[in-house]
Amino acid sequence: MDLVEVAKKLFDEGVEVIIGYQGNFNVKPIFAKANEVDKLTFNPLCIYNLTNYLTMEGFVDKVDKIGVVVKGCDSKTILQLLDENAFSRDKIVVIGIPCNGVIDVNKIVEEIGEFREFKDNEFKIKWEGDELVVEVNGKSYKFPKDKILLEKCKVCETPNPVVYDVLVGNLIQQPHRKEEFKAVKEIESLSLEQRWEFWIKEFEKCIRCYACRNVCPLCYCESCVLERLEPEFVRRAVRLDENIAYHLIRAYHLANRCVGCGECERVCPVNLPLSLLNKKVAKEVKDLGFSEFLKPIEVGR
Amino acid sequence: MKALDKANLDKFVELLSEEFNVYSITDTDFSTDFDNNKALEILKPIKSAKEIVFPQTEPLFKFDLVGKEIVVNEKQNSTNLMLWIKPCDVRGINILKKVFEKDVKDVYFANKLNNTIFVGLACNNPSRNCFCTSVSITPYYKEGMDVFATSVNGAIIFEALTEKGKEVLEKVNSLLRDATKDEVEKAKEIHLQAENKVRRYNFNTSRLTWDSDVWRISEICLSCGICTYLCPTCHCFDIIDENYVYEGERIRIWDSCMYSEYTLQASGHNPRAYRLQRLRNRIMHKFVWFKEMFDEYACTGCGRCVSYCPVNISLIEILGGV
Amino acid sequence: MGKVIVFCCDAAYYGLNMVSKLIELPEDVEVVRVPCLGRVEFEAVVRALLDSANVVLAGCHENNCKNIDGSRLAKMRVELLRRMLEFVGMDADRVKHLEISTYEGLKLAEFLNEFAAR
Amino acid sequence: MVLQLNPYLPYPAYIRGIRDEVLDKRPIKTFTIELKDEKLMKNFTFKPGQCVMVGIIGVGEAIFAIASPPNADCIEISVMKMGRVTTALHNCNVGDKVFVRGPIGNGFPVEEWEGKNIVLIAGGIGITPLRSLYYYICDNRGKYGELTFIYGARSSKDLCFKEEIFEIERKEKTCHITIDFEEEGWTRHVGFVPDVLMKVSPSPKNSVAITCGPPIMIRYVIQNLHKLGFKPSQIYTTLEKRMKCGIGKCGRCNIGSLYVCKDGPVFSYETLQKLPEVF
Repeated sequence: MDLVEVAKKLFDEGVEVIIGYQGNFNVKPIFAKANEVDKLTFNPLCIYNLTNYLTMEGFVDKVDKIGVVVKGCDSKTILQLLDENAFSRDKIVVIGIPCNGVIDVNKIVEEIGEFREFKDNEFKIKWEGDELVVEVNGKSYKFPKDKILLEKCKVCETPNPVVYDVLVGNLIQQPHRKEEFKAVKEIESLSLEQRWEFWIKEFEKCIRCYACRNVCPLCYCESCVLERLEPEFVRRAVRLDENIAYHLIRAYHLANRCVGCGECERVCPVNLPLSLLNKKVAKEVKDLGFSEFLKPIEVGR
Repeated sequence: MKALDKANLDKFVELLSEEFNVYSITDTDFSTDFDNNKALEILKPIKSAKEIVFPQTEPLFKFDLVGKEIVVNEKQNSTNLMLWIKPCDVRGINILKKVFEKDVKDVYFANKLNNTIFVGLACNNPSRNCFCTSVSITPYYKEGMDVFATSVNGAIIFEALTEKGKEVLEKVNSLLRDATKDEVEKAKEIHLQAENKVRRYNFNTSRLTWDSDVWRISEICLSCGICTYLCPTCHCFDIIDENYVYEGERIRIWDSCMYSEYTLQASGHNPRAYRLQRLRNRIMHKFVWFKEMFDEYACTGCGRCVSYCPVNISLIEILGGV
Repeated sequence: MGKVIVFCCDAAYYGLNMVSKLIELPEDVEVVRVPCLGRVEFEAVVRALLDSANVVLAGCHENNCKNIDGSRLAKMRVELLRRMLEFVGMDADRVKHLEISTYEGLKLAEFLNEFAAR
Repeated sequence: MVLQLNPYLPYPAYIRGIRDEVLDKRPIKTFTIELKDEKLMKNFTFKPGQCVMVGIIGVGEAIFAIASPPNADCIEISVMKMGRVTTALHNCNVGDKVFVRGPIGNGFPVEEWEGKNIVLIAGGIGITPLRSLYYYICDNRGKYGELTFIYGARSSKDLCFKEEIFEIERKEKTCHITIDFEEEGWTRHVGFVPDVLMKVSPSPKNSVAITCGPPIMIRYVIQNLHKLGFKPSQIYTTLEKRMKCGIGKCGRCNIGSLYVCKDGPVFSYETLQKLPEVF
């Protein structure tokens, strides 16, 4: 069954809203009601982790049953959120989609060059084996997978959802990959001074828009420590040391909770390598022998 | 009209640096540390130019925490020169000027503005998300600039617009030559070409009503501060006291109307607690209420909010210009 | 010589108090008493580090914490924080975790003297 | 009063006196503040209804309505312990330094009201701007018509400016004080302010009604004033929002295209009707 059929069935079964994707080129999340079921799509540009919306503004409490479309990586968030009792399992219907990897839309623009006049529904994009096929304005382009794929997808351990109620499409057979923390090890091999230099250059750019915090499906505290004025752990001034404090605290709060969806790095307008920090914490957490799904208490949250 | 051969660009910047703090475009922002030749090619930095006149963190005054006294240090900052600033960013500063000079003059802003010289560059190659022509400016909008430049093949053509601008050109006079007629013609052509490249939308601000369906888009808004912090016209700020051991500072810092904490009152009441209210406030302020106050849109069409929105919320779509 | 902030759990604080007549703490050592080391918010530690202070967390031995887990958690957190600091190129030795029982006040005081002089 | 060149720079001042108004979970104190510079103090003129920013070094600033009449030689503010700044203020002693910025806002259009009957309706700490207004009217009694005063609080303990209120009650025939629930020894009105307003039912003829208090009270008072025949242009109220700069720049206190700090806090209901999402 394809996504729309599955969604129709779910609406018949009493699901009120389905959080999914819409659009072909301008892909956006959508809170689809039953009459908008046709808008739901899934293509390699569906990059967002939609589970983020489940913890926003008490949304889950306002509806009886909601569906949410998840890729393999996003489904891990659901497990973590359930583990933290963020919402009850029977409120949500997880629509799992096995995923061959996703692409940043800017990468396509970069590869094809600026294309301006086209209609969104005439834009087509899909995986064909190890190639990405893009059709726009009657022309078709092909790109090899390893060239265009997002970094996080290259080391993806879970192309198939780890939790789902309904599955759309077929499970993907893929040789078992293992996260090897390549990028982290690269930084680790630098000397202390070199690392410092690398990081201050990055942290200096930060504009503290808090997009990395807001996009993170696991950052859902009702009042964030960063908004607290007494005690004020992170000052508001945007300076190097405050930025370091902010990013250390953010990464620390996600210790052993971060599922590596990479949204923080994607949304950052000044391109900070945030998942590097998250990965480092993940690596050390493994090394230190924290329990597999960390109860927030272990990191002091 | 004067012209500068691009071969002399390094010397040109060197000469200007003798007298001014020269800022120019880098990939992320306006900085004194820039790549001369690349700066001409970059369309616009990620951050807008408002940072120069309205910095993200700006100390208002210092205080001594022991004696509880205010210490005002009035240091005169040297003149900044903004090289190759784009029309949309200058337009942003013009709009900020209106806000900060209305009724009560904001001295911090005014000082910075007085100490800044704008050497603008016509925009040759607008991008996918640009829509400046739809909010009544063009890629060769000149208002607010001191010197207006156009990059033509191997040369840059200058036009001094103010006294300040004339002084700047005087300073580098040894490098300049008179522009040829061809070059002047070519510059005009480039301007028109660029204008045609920008996608034009028919915005319909009458659809921005209080309980319009448009605001449903806020469902997917993350209420992060990207759009407001990158916007050249957003000017909300917070005033906060920062304490160190014996002294402190009262600083003014950018704030974003997209944060729920922004309007949260001490009593716990929050007039704009929901993302819908906040998104509506932002858009309506820019396109309805600002128009009421100053008779123009608080938008320069730079397209940053469209390009960098994490969930692809498009201002163009909200305004009905699909 | 930088400032040193010491988070002491009740037991370690008591130990430090007992030897206060014997050994004097340097001036720039600030002792913060907490009920249990597990209660120390690590944000406070980060804040102290970035305000250029060094931080010592002194608490019970791991199997001797009255709150069962406090000491173990603190130890893990400090270790994780140290590794993160190292990763961003900061000096990890600016944060120390010490296991101090009520009777080891002298050890702590001596250590602090040494640490502050560093 | 001329604003100084830098609108963000406050005047040094000190606390001359502190009076406990309400002792409760949310205590209210009245602070008498005097500017350090005598000349400035003399020139510090304001209209009833205007506000001041009072700041404490290292903590921050908050906006308060001025409670003292314009001709007083000091600035009085009533402060409820709520957030960071107000808590810090409550911890202050007589003689402590504070910093004052102002006056801020538009104030009541007292000149427009000349020759009219005045109805003052206040609830809780909302009495502060109306106290200023009351004393102004007392000083210029000849210019105004009849005065009706309605004031309510949760309990007799929560009444602000207790002695002054009872003094006013003795002086004015039409002063009504109410508390929300019955109490032993209480002989005056019992009930919510909007209900008392209906009981008192002031005539809308040639009058203006000014109301200030918690948002929910204001809403019902306005409703009831309508029932009594008051036109929107005869009703005035003051609004409250989070404010930082006080001069209409920082953006957070906007209601539509108006800024509460600059265009308010006093609005006629006629203006408010056209605005969205007032409370």
